[in-house]
Amino acid sequence: MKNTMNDIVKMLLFLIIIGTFFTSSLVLMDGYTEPIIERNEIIKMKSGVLNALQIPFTSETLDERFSAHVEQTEIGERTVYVTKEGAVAVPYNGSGLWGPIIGVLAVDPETDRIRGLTIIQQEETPGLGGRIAEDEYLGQFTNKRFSPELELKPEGRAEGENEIDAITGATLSSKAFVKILNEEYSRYKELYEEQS
Amino acid sequence: MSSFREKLHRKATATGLLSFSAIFEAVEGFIYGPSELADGAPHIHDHLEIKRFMSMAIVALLPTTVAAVVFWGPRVLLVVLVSYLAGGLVEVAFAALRKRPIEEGFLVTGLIFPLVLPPTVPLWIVAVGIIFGVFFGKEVFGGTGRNIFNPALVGRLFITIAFPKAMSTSWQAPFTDAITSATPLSLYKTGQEITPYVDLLFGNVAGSMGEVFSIGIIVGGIFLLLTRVGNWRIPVFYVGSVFVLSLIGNIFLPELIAPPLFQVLAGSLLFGAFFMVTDPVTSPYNNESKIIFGVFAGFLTIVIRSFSGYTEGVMFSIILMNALAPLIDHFVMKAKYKPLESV
Amino acid sequence: MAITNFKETQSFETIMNGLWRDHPIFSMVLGICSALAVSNKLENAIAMGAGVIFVMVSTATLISLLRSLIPRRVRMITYMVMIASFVIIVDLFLQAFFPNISTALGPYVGLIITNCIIMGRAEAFSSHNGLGQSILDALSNGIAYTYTLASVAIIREVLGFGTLLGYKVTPESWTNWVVMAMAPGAFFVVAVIIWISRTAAGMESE
Amino acid sequence: MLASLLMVFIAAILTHNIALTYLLGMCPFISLSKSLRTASGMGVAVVFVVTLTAVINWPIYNLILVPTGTELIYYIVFIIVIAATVQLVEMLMERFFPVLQVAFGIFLPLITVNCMVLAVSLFLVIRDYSYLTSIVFAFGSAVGWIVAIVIVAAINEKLKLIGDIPAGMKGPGIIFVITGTLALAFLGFTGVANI
Amino acid sequence: MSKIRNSTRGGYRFKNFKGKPAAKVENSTVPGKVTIPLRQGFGTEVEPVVTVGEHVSSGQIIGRNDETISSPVHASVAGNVTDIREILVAGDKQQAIIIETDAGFRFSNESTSLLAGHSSDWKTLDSERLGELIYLSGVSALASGGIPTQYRSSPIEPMEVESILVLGLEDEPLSPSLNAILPASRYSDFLDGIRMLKRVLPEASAHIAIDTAHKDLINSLSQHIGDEDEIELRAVKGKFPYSWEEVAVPMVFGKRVPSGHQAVNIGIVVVSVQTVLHVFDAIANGIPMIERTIAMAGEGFAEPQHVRVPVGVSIGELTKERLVGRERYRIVRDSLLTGHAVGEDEEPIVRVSRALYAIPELTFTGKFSFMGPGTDSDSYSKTFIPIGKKKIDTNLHGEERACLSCSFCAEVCPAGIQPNILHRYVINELFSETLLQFKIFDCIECNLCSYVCPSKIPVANLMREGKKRMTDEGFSSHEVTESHQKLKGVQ
Ligand SMILES: Cc1cc2nc3c(=O)[nH]c(=O)nc-3n(C[C@H](O)[C@H](O)[C@H](O)COP(=O)(O)O)c2cc1C
Ligand SMILES: Cc1cc2nc3c(=O)[nH]c(=O)nc-3n(C[C@H](O)[C@H](O)[C@H](O)COP(=O)(O)O)c2cc1C
Ligand SMILES: Cc1cc2nc3c(=O)[nH]c(=O)nc-3n(C[C@H](O)[C@H](O)[C@H](O)COP(=O)(O)O)c2cc1C
Ligand SMILES: Cc1cc2nc3c(=O)[nH]c(=O)nc-3n(C[C@H](O)[C@H](O)[C@H](O)CO)c2cc1C
Ligand code: SF4
Ligand code: SF4
Ligand code: SF4
Ligand code: SF4
Ligand code: FES
Repeated sequence: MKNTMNDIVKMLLFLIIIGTFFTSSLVLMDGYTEPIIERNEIIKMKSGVLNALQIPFTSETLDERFSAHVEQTEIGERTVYVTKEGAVAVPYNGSGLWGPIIGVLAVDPETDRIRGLTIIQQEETPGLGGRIAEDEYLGQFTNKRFSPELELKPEGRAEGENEIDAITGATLSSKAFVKILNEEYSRYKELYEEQS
Repeated sequence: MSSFREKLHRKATATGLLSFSAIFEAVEGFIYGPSELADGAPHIHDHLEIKRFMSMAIVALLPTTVAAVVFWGPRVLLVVLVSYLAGGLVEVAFAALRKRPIEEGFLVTGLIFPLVLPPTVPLWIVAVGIIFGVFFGKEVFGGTGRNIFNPALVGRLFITIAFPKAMSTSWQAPFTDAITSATPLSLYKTGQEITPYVDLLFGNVAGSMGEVFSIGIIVGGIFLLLTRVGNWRIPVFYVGSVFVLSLIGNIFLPELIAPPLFQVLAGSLLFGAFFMVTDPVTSPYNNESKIIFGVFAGFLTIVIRSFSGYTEGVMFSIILMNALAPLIDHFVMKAKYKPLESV
Repeated sequence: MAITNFKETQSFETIMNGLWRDHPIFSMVLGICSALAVSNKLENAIAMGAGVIFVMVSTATLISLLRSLIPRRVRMITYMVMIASFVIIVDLFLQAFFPNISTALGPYVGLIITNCIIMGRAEAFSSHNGLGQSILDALSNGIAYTYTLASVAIIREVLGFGTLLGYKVTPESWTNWVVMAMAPGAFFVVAVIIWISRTAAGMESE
Repeated sequence: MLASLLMVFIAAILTHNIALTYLLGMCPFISLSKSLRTASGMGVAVVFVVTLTAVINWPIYNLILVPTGTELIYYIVFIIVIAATVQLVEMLMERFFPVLQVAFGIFLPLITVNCMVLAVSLFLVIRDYSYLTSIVFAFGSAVGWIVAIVIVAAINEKLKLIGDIPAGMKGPGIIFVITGTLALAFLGFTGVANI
Repeated sequence: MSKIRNSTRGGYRFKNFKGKPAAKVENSTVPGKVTIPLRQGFGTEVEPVVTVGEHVSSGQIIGRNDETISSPVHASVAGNVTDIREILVAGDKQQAIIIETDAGFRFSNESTSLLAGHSSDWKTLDSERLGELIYLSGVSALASGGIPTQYRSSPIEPMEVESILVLGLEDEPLSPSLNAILPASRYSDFLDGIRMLKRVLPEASAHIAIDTAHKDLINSLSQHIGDEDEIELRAVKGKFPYSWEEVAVPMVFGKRVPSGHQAVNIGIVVVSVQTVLHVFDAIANGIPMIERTIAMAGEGFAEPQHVRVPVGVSIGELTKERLVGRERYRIVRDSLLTGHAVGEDEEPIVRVSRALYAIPELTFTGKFSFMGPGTDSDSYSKTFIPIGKKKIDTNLHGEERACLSCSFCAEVCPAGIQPNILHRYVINELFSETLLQFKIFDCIECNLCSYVCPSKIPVANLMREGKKRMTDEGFSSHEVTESHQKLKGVQ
């Protein structure tokens, strides 16, 4: 009886000590990394926005450029980034073929014309659907118009100003991507029109 | 004549090189035929041997092979040659290293494989595919008769996934040089366009080399079934279930599911039904299982053709059913043979 | 200290067992999930391997130090808490300093916790052995895990991306084998490596 | 709603199969796929535990950890929940379903260190699923795992009869080849359903 | 009256072979000596009742044991007993009595000791007497489970017999011809023989199954059968092995013979057409079982035909004059599928012999033989174009290969089991309950699976091996059925 009591006390004591030890080391670690991780997130977001708006920057000039050109505003529930020239950078996310696709789309809301766009995160098959994140592919979006929305055409067939080339062999990823853009933009556009 | 045979035999056994003796044995058996006698009862044997068994499959493939050569020129023969050489290398290497006879089943695999490739396929991809198929589809299981998956299809599947661009974007209609990305099935997928049935029958469409000439496939296929080399159950139920399911599906979802006759004639359904699901090794043992196999394969073909990103429903469904075959057999055997009553 | 002497020491035994004889992946078939999942690029494999080595060595150190103190009944849960804590540290570290690799590895970093090798070595070795031996054992097992991961990753990255650690190593005309970047490619490469290593070791399974 | 739940379920089995696409739960997969009996036994145990842990972990994460700002330790919490769940299931089964206990009780302890159980819980958090979706996803993933292991086990049983596998390839080697081919074949479902 | 009933499963029709025996019967010459084994047909080995040096007459009982289940054996010639020793018959060691024939002995009813009490007016004889004649003539040993009489000629009693089945099928390749065994002149004897059997086995119904190839015979017989006879006549496809009771009984009666047992155990006596004629000869003419009509078929014989031979004649003596050449041919007893190759020419003909086959030992089948049209090739598959008579020889016609699961063996298996699966369990030595469940013991060892296998796998041998190993491992070969208690003649 005494023995078991002893055991239990020992066990509890042990657990408490171990628990405290690990909790405190984790808290320490967390405290140390948290600002860095937060900073990483901010860098990711800011560079995404600048990239989409095609504003050149380096890692040193990131913050300065960002505050010089961009202003963060809320529209409805959404956070968007507006430039002085009237362009707006809208973060979007939606589901691709294999996982979420997250990025920033820069448009001129008056003309529905795309200024540029970036993908921050995607999980499509590298070399296949993964090619949607390559500059070569994203480049074709610049100056296309949501009129009324983007349309996907087989590779090499996109001619009109709302037509986008698909990636052969990854039609499904391109389809999903264009669908995300269309949906996110029309949602933003609604808010935009309500506001103005 | 028989002295030449003896010389061959002596050479074969004298050469220390195992691979040569395996090849010599194969050549000897090929030319001179069997010399073994029955050892005890039964004293007599059926005249059918594996060489002839496999030859029948090749004979059945001839109409569509010839059509492919006519349609796309002598390059087709080059593709077949590469397939035989590259795959044969693996087969011979394994036979030599593992001291097993060279089995004739490879002759069918080596011909079926090129026939399910696009006519523009680069030769190196042919080699990669057949080597992969023979190696991972067959030899690792112990060789002919011991494999689970259809080796030709394993090779085809691998290169389809590995080289999507080469495998699914450069099709060519017969007698043309123009590269198109539109096979009848993808035309339906993108715009519900039905290729004329006459074109589908005579092969005037873009597609894999061996799959377009439907008439030749049907003739060869019926020959295969009538000789009993191919068991009729799987093909009949496979094609039947594709027909019935698409008949029903087409009523409810016409924008996704093509009409039945189109489903049967377009793509490689007939080729798969007559030459691939009939592969005795990779189909189930029981007659009941064969019927289930056929029906399920039909279902999967329709699902994949209609709802997935691929049009190669036949290829995927057959490999999937190869994988399911042992399980189906397991349940059929369980149902067929009641467990022993404990006494 | 002559080399022959070293060969007879227990340390040598421990190292050889970890590195080759009881190779965690090939002979015991443990910890394969992450080996398959994150071995499509060499950098991921190395990061994962480093993470595993870190967690293993840290846990081994703690467990072997505390081995007489840990009450038997809460043994497993203690190991788990320790392992999980170290994994969190690795996770935070990657997020802070290698955000790209962190994204690429995704949830697989967390899965180090359940990597059977770590729990297995903790239970089988560190809980009965002294500090030095335990660290050696953890190190050699971790290195074995890492070199395996790396060898799978080298094949997959070269065939699948035409690169090694991101540098192009294949000719211009090279066509990437997309399948190698995906799950099935991992299975086949691991199968071949297992085949070669088992044949080399003359090992008969069962 | 129902349709999207169905989609998640189908996706978890066919297109995002936990074993064939994410390569998780492989250790028991390799060692228990040699016979149909062990495979299905472990499969049933996995379904129980995976679904149950998702049911428990989701509220713990979203209703306790997030509000208190202690997401940091979710690994620790999850792994303890899993260990406890396994214990609980074992005890309940012993008490109420001794027959089941005999059939697959021995598989339960193996599950604690099975990465797929933890992975499913992590996916729930990463993908920000609703409670219902989480449960469907967890159940679907477990079913997908059973489907894969049972197919491979049946193939292995057949290979005992017909195979002549090279020595170095026996056991794990051939299971990898089979699973690899199966994974290739499952790619055929790509696009049928999305997660 | 006649009805065609096809089997629902298995079997294979052998037809159109070179070397088929002509439908005529020649009498053989008198042998210089005969070797009479003490066990011929059903039953245990009997005791010699003569001694070396004793003179015996033809037809005299020389071996008999009324205590065991057996039937007597007879001297087939008159002469001196020169030896009683162990010999080999179809691979089986047993005692035999050797008799040197008297000079000047001729076969005739006068030179034979006929059975006492026989009568051509058999209807006046009572059933006891009929049973006695059947037993004393040795004919009772000709059925696979014996013909029950008041003697111990069968494990069951005459009253226990529910049915008699007479089989006239030509299901073997080069089978003896029904036309030779049963010429038109003997139709009435044949039917009388059946009537006699019905008298001996009073509870039994009678059934005749004749090969569908013999439409004429069926028609003629049906005209001879009176309604009062209550004999059912039916046509059955001559697929191999439909003449085996394990296959014929289910086909005709719709009930199976439990594995490990015989048809008599379920009350059915199965006999051949020739046996019925022997019954008639014994009862009406008093002739004991001393001669037998066998087919001598195959290309090895200059003139394939039927020969009436005395029991005990050596195969060497019998075939000497008739063979084209001994070396190049294999001589096989009774069945090309299940029979024994004759090693020593000393082996005697016994009273259950049916045929001798001489077929070429062919080592060279021709260059590229697998590619030819195969105008003379037999195959279960339809991959040949046989337009003439088909050749028959001992060549394997192929090299051994891995099993392809073509399922041909399962399709032909008359037992309805699946040798395509079962043989793999045996190869891999997986002996367990599973094999019992998959009914390995139902295999009747007909060897048809080995015949059809394109991979030339000795499937049937593997099945046999499997049954043996299963028995060794303690699994019972005998089917446990609910009807076990009802089985007849079983302790
Ligand atoms: C392993 C694998 C990964 C794939 N990944 C993608 C992908 O990331 N994006 C995509 O659109 N399609 C992907 N696919 C689908 C195929 O490429 C499919 O052929 C394509 O979606 C059909 O489009 P197509 O009409 O351009 O050929 C993948 C297929 C496989 C087998
Ligand atoms: C194309 C084709 C289709 C056939 N379809 C059937 C069928 O649907 N049903 C059937 O009983 N036999 C069918 N047969 C005939 C079988 O080949 C034949 O009856 C079979 O070999 C008998 O085998 P079993 O008695 O072992 O089943 C078909 C044959 C061919 C060539
Ligand atoms: C398209 C097709 C369908 C056939 N269907 C059947 C059938 O349903 N039943 C059948 O017995 N024979 C059918 N036959 C004929 C058989 O193929 C042929 O009679 C068979 O191979 C002979 O088998 P058997 O000897 O078992 O009768 C069919 C033939 C063809 C070409
Ligand atoms: C009717 C028939 C169909 C066959 N089909 C295929 C096939 O689709 N793919 C293949 O690789 N081999 C095929 N073979 C050849 C052979 O069965 C194959 O090499 C084995 O699968 C190897 O074990 C076929 C053989 C026959 C007789
Ligand atoms: S020997 Fe046995 S298994 Fe083979 S066919 Fe005859 S009964 Fe069937
Ligand atoms: S006949 Fe021969 S090859 Fe065909 S399934 Fe039977 S054993 Fe196998
Ligand atoms: S093999 Fe042996 S046990 Fe089986 S049936 Fe024949 S004699 Fe009986
Ligand atoms: S009791 Fe046994 S040995 Fe005798 S007949 Fe029955 S099963 Fe056979
Ligand atoms: S690492 Fe995934 S189960 Fe072991």
